[in-house]
Amino acid sequence: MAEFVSLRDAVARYVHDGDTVAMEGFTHLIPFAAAHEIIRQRRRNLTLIRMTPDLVYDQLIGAGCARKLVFSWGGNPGVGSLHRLRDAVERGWPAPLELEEHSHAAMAAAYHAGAAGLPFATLRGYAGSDLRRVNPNIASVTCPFTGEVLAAVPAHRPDVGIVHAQRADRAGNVLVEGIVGVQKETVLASTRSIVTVEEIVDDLAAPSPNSVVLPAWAIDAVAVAPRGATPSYAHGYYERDNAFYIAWDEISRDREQFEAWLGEHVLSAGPTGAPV
Amino acid sequence: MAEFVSLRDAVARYVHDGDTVAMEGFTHLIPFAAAHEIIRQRRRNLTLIRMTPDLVYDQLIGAGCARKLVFSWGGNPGVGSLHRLRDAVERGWPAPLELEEHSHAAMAAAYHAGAAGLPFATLRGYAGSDLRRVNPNIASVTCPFTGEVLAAVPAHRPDVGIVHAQRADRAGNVLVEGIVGVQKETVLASTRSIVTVEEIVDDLAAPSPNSVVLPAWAIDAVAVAPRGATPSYAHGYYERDNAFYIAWDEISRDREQFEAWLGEHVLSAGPTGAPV
Amino acid sequence: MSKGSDEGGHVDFTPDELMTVAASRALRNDDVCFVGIGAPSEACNLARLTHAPDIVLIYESGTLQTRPDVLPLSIGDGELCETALTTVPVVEMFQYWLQGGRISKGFLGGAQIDRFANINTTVIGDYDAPKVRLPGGGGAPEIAGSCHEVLITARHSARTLVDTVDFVTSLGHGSGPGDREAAGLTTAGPVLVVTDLCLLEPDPETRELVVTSLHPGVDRDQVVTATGWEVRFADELATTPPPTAEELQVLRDLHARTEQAHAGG
Amino acid sequence: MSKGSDEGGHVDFTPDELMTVAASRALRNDDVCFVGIGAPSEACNLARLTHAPDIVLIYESGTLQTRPDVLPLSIGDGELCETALTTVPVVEMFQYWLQGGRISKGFLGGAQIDRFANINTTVIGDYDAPKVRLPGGGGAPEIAGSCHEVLITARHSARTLVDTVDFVTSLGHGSGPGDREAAGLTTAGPVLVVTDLCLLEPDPETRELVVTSLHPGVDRDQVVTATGWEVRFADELATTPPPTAEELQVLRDLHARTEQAHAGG
Repeated sequence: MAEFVSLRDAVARYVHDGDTVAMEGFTHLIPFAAAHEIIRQRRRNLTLIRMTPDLVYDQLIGAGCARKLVFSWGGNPGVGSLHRLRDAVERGWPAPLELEEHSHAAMAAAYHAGAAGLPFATLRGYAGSDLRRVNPNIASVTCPFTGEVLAAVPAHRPDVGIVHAQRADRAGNVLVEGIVGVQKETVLASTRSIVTVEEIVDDLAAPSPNSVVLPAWAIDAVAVAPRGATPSYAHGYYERDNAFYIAWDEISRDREQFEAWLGEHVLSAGPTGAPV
Repeated sequence: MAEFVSLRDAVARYVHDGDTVAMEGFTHLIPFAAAHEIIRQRRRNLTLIRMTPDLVYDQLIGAGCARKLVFSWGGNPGVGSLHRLRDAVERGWPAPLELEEHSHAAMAAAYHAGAAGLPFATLRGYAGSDLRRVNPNIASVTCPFTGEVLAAVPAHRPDVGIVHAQRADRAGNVLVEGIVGVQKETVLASTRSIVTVEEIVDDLAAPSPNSVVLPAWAIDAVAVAPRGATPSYAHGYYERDNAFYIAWDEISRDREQFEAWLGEHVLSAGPTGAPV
Repeated sequence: MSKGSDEGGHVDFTPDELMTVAASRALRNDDVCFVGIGAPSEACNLARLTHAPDIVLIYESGTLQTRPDVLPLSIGDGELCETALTTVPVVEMFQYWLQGGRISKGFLGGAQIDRFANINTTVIGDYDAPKVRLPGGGGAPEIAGSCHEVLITARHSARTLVDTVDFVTSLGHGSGPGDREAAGLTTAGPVLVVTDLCLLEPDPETRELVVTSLHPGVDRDQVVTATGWEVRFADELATTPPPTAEELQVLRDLHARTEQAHAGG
Repeated sequence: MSKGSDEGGHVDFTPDELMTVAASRALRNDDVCFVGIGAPSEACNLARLTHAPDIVLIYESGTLQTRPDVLPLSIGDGELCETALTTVPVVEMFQYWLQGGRISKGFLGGAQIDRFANINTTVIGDYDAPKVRLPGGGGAPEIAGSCHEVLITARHSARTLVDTVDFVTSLGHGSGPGDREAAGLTTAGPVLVVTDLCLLEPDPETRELVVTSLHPGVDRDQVVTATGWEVRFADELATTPPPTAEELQVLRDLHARTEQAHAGG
């Protein structure tokens, strides 16, 4: 059952060194505020799961929080490379980074299976791809009716799932709108879950009977984090800061420049979101 | 790509003797008008798939359209038995009816697999149930990672999927709202699809960016059928005729009484829905 | 015990009313409950309207956390959607919410329930030549497997509470200890059967259903006669507390509202 | 051919502009297209704004049938959702729409594309000790497998159009006929590669990419030099029609709107 806590307390309570953590949000609603809090609390040896690591994991990796990355597309969207990710993979800085590499279809299916309480996901995927060769977590399963051989991947079952959403009501029910990505699956597949929200409201004002709502009883912690997805965006609240995504290419290219940015904008910044 | 046709033409064109037909709508939006048109056009030897056969298949079975039923719960909801279904199974009237019996979870998973282009679905299901013993289409599959043994069922891939929805826009895109059941899966799992709608509008007026919309290019035929779900209901349009569901128990109990009802209310009734 | 009559100064009630009230008391305020139609739906909504205002009720039509003002006739009445927190596709309901292990209690009925709380809703007689073709499993086989605990409610008769079900639609405790685990399940299965005569619970050792509480005014013979096996009684046999005036009032109001709502055409 | 200069009375254009225009022409009005970010997105939106107004564009973020006014920087810009028919969960996008076989054309780029149109977006060099770690597969491995046909676009250089990719992220034609079928696929795979120098198509017999059209002002030597294998030319070698004034105007307006939109902070 969702408890309202500060973002600082949520991370302190639910994210531990060595955990497997999934922070999702497909381009939209990326939980940057929560990631920055994890960096400030200096979590270490995390296994990070995310379809598109994006700037959010580039920062966590550069800050030395990660031991392993499970992912499917690790670029700066529309801009180029993730330099901190590449520095970790190519030169082991600040620490070596183990990779478990999938396709989007497989990652999505793995979240689906995790949310559905299944140990594995089946997909028509990886046909002829060398990803099968380098990732032992891509296996096969045979249809018991047709004999067809399909790809199989293990379900994602993170220790902690973290997502950002538009708003929560006072009972802790959460509305997600727009590009909803794999957020629902992430919360349901995870043992523990933190949802950061733009605001808490009296009435969720869900526009449709079929709106994407995460019930309070499926969430552990709700923390208020206004603009908590910046430089990503929150549909109906604020836009994507595309200029920052472009600027990140330069900031992240150089280790010292990255560390200066991290010091100024994350480490010495106060936690976002106040206790409720 | 959706074509606007009359319900009569849609059934004439897309539903053939011997087809496997799925008509879905979970209590809500049951495509009664389309079923009545199938009865009027005297289709025979259909394999009917539906989670809850409900009155709609009781009528099709009693009218002699069906050879086989694939289902998971065959009652009159909140009232009792489906007498035409029972008469067919227990006494072979008007024709013997072969049963393939599943659970809801398996039926839903089978539609999901069909829509997803997979040959089978995996579920944690049927544990200790005798359904496994009587249905050869319940098999097992072993997780390649954990060794766990799970249940497997073949994907549903109907020849024709038929659903009812609130409205279509002039391009043929369809909005479904409320209890959305397995309607999307039915359309996507089927080789051909017919959607009946309450009305055609200039603007779908989808309330949310995440509304349940079936794009025109995923549908073959859209037919207007006002009150086409009666005695089921259409969220936002009209309510469920619970009194008729209760009355059906009496109407359907007796063969002659059923045939009189069918003659008066289906066979001699004109087709619902005009050409556009 | 006819409704409305007076009997020794107590509030009067029918056996069905007591059954519903007793079933409602088995639900907790923090339960997330997968609700079957009919008697389970009555009990769950009574609980919500009395001691468990925050109970989360889920119907397999996809309506999450619904608060119907009247009892639904079907599992997918409009009322359920209109009063729900949200309504999800049926695939999601079964995959994420039920199979995903998010439901604490499943509430089932059955045409036959046997001494190990296995449930038959499929056929009376032989499957291929049935005496009575029943509606079938619906959501029950996986509700019985995936919910943390299962509650069962049924009117007590030797035709319903049988020694062995003709067909195991939904697994209870199989034929005794270890059978659920052997079927791959880690959930508790049936923990309580509520009838109009008594409460039965599985013996912790043998898993056989044992009478643990007799309803007021019911004696052991009545239960023995109405049960299809040599039913045992717990050493510490309780008497079910009668419905309170509030419980009865809320239940009767609920029925009155429901009858009015369903009478329309 | 610098933008804006005049050359023999024709409308002038850059090689990149011609590449985008040529790619856009490969799309039909009735296509349902799974769009990658960057050059594919440019070509698809140009097609939509010119000869294919009804083309259905799908981005893997879940935006179905979207009509962005400016080019998205990312695959999930707000613009895509706001102009979409509807936006579905990413699981649904990959399972029902892509894997379900509902997409007629997939449009991909790549860091390396080999003579059989296999695509590498994973690593340059060895996987375990990469020279360059590329972003990875993303949606591409299954776009390459599940879309009815695949289009590829890339700037032409011997570093990009290579004899053999260092890593097959997404299968093209493997090492020749029968390889897709052996991998369990029934789709056509890559049918066209559009570069800034020419068009290449798989030979119907060998599946090797063959130059079928040279862009205006490009000669065979340029292509040979910029290709990492001994590239063959079709017997009937065409010349790509230059962009029309309308195509160029629409493309440049699109770019201007996009630059303005992304400059903000």
